[in-house]
Amino acid sequence: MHIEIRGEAFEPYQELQNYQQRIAEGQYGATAVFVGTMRDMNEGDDVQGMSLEHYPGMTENYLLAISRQAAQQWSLLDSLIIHRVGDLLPNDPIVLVAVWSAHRKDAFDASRYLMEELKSSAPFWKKEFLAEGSRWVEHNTPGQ
Amino acid sequence: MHIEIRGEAFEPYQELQNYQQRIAEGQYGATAVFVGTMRDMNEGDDVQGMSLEHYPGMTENYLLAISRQAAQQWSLLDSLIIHRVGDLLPNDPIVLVAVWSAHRKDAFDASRYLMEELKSSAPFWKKEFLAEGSRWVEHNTPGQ
Amino acid sequence: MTLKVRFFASLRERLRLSDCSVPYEQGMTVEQVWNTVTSQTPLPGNLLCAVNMEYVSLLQSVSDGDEVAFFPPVTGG
Amino acid sequence: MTLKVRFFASLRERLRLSDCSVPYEQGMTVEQVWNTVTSQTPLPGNLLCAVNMEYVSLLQSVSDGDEVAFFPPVTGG
Repeated sequence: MHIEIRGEAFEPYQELQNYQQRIAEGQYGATAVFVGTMRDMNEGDDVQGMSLEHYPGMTENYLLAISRQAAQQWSLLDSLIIHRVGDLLPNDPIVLVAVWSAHRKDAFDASRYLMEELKSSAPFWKKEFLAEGSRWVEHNTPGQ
Repeated sequence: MHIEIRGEAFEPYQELQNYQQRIAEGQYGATAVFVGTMRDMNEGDDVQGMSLEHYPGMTENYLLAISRQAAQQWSLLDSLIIHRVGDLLPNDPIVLVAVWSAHRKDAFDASRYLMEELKSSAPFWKKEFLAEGSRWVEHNTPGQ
Repeated sequence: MTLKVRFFASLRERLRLSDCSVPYEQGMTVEQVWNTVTSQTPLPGNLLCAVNMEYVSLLQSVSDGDEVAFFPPVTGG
Repeated sequence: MTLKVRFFASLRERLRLSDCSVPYEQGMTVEQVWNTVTSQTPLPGNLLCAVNMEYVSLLQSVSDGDEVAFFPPVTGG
């Protein structure tokens, strides 16, 4: 189980290849992954960039708490969350959530749970930069 | 939209990096991925290897049909399915399913739909090799 | 006037038959194809059938030149 | 006898205040901390609050030395 706040751009599939090496071979039959990526459009406006703020300390605590909750609720072998902060450009990965389990039901359920908990309550805030200036994103798109 | 039956081992995260280059940058906000991997144990027995048979022609038709169905049912930018056939060893990737969309609900729903349709009806058959001999797998673990 | 018939996986091994051709008869169903090819072997309970690579029921009628396939429950993914 | 108070994101910009200290008083609630720091600024409808990095309600009482944080709805992921 690992969570990380990342200040620089990251390549999610490279992170997965690296992280997966620590998980016992032959144990996991199912890996469910979600990657959130910055779009160049939101609410009908062109977005040129984004700044992601977080609450250092509380954010890490919260991501660890939901990872532990998922590990209690489902039969998981491992989980990984990486979340960007700082200045992003369109197409930059924002978040990576991955879960490894023996069977797919646990992996699917747990990865979605982690994303919904993260989106609804992890202390991150997005500020978008448009041609006309900047604005704080007020709410997320519903996930379920 | 791409589906592929692969006769040799593949690295799913490398495939994703390569495939994703063809999708328009800045369009996708959500990528949901499932990787099925061969375990070294099934139904309480050590499994040393596996042979995956398919129905050439029908398997490809079926995977394309469910990809098209998913694209009708959800708002997707692209999807990718790669499935191994032939001789596998424990820890070898069996299947990769990935879906790209603007928002996470579509990606989560469509990736799970594709896996459930694939597991329930795509014409693949697993034969396991144990220390004592071989056996055909009779049914899959439920996914929902 | 023939049908191509194919068997897969455990069924192929059990019948020791991968594929064969049988004469087509007007109004023939998938079940009749099974009976002809297997010399009336009892139908396995969980048998799956396809005609021209599309799932069908045992009662489906076939046409001359069709490819008829029989196989056990699938276990991919 | 002080509390550390922090503000984030749009709230930090609107109040032009990132963090500050306020004197702790016995039995103080999170809402009273807000009123003290912001000079009775009306509570935003969708305000979130945390004490020592755990979500709490406005009615939660605080202890000396606590870190109290106020922020708008979160939008990560």
